[in-house]
Amino acid sequence: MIGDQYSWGLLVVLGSAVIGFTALSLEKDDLHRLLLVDLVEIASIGIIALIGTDLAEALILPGLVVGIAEILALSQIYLMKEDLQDRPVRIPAIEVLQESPAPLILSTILIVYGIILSGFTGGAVAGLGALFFIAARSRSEDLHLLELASGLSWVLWIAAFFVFMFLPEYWYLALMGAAVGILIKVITKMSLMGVMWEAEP
Amino acid sequence: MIIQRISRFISNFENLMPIFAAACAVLAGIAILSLPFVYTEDQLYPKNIDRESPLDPYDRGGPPFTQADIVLQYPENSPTAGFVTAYLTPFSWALANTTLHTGTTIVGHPGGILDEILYNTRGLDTVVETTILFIAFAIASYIFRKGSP
Amino acid sequence: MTPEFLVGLFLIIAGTLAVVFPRPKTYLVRLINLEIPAWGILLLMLSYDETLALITYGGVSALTVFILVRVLQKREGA
Amino acid sequence: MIGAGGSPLRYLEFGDIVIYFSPYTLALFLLALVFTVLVIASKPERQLDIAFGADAFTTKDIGLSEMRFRRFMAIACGLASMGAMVTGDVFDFCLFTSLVGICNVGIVAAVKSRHVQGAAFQYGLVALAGTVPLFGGAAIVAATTGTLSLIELSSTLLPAVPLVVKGFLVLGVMGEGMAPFYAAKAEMFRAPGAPYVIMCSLSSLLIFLRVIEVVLQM
Repeated sequence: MIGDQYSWGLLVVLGSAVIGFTALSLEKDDLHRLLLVDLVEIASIGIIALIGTDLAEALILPGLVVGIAEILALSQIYLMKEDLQDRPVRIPAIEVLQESPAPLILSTILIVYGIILSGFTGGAVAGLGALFFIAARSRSEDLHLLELASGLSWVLWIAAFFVFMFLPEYWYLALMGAAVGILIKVITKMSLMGVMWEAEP
Repeated sequence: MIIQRISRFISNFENLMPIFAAACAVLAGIAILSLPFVYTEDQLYPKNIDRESPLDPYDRGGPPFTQADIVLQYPENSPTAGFVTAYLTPFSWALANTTLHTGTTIVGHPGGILDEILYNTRGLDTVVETTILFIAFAIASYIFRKGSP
Repeated sequence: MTPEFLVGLFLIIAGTLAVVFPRPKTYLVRLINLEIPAWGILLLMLSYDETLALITYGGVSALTVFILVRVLQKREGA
Repeated sequence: MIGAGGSPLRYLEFGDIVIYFSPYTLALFLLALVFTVLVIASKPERQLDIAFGADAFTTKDIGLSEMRFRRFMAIACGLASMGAMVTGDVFDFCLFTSLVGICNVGIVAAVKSRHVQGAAFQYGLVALAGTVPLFGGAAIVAATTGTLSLIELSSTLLPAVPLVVKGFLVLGVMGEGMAPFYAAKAEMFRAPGAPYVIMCSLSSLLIFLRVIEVVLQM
């Protein structure tokens, strides 16, 4: 069943890639280029999704993470290159965001659901919650502490990986370590983004 | 003469992205012309969907703490593959017994087919990928901090 | 072919065109139009029952918007 | 199996991802290893500005934190290219390659010069766009043959990988850092700090040599 529609799906996704790349080759403005690169990333996720097995899903997650990580680094390089680093960012002047408990409730829901999910997806969901909270509350957190937490959780995750490979009989321990490690790692990375908003009070 | 002009065009790094994008567009166009591609039906980690199961899109079989059958490339390299898939935490076991609609939430927990692939059989992928995340954030936060001394 | 699959494919193509030819051509319009092909991909994943990838994609695309809006604000802001 | 790079001497298993050392990949691996050790051991050069007409020169001042950061990136880049040299899985190879790409961006992005930063941004854009043919190619390989392992792919029983998909992989690797996109790196070479900048070009040379073996194997 997947085989019948594979080529049709590929036709459309590759077609969108052709259009996106053509636009990219004609674009002159740097920020527009960044947005268009984001567009062609979508096409690559589409090609992976068309495999349609569990493997496809396991390949989509790394693909997504690579994309967002590089976009973050590039946006920062762009700001430095254009000398826009020191400009203040204002929180969108929406009343809901500033005075009400709405961000608190929303981020709590996201963080709780993310921790229940745990693992990779949970990290992204909970991280979104944390990011939303920090960005809305215009609070500056300690960058070093977050980086330390993320580094430690990375070590936890690597240790779990080696348990899986060399001491397979302790798979249960390794599973818990990996799931928690990657959860903390992704959350802290996403919160770092929130800190970078550095909104003026 | 022409080579000189080409090399001068290439050596301006502003023109780098257009050249690469054009090459990608041409190659994707050729790929479209060479469709259809074969789709091999016996894939690794295939899906089987059981709409009646409480683990709905991710029910890959087996009671907890027994080894489930999953199709991997080198079964001899991962002797414990299949245990992770079948494992349910007590919380998710309770969820599975109450409702039919939390399959994805349950599989998001430690345990489940994706954890099997991401952590166990294809763990090296995830190591590399978290490293990419780490490096990219290191670049971003280094530049960010340099801007505000 | 399920309806989700077909609608997803249609949204991908339509969204790509919307991003490539935004009107008016500003950064913000492009950014908003980027949501259309993203929805197409979400429907594509739904048709293959890839729900965890779907949730992750939802989270990640929201984060991308955060990052890009930050850049836009710095650029457009005084 | 007898691949394009000779028959493997030794396997190292990580679940489904099997790392193998054939004479070809082993040679590339050792090259990357030696250079990474060099980067760890060596002291960075100082760039000199010579004032014309006078018998004087000034040393460009580079901050300690910048040097440390770039050294960290160069070591990470070396490790990533070592991984890319020996991995026996197409998708894993793609991930290692994009890690090399982002490390290269990091090495130059830390430099405080407007011109170098512009080059780093453009190169970063290409590296990001390069992941599209790279991951897309790997995904099509998985769909058409049903496997990602290079050892399986070298057998003749599987359906052939379409030629254009091999092109995707090569183009993706080019995007992550190889000629003709190499020209931009000449701009990057204005960045001071010799061993780190050389790491950029060496790593892209190595991944390009490896992708040839990968493509021939399929």
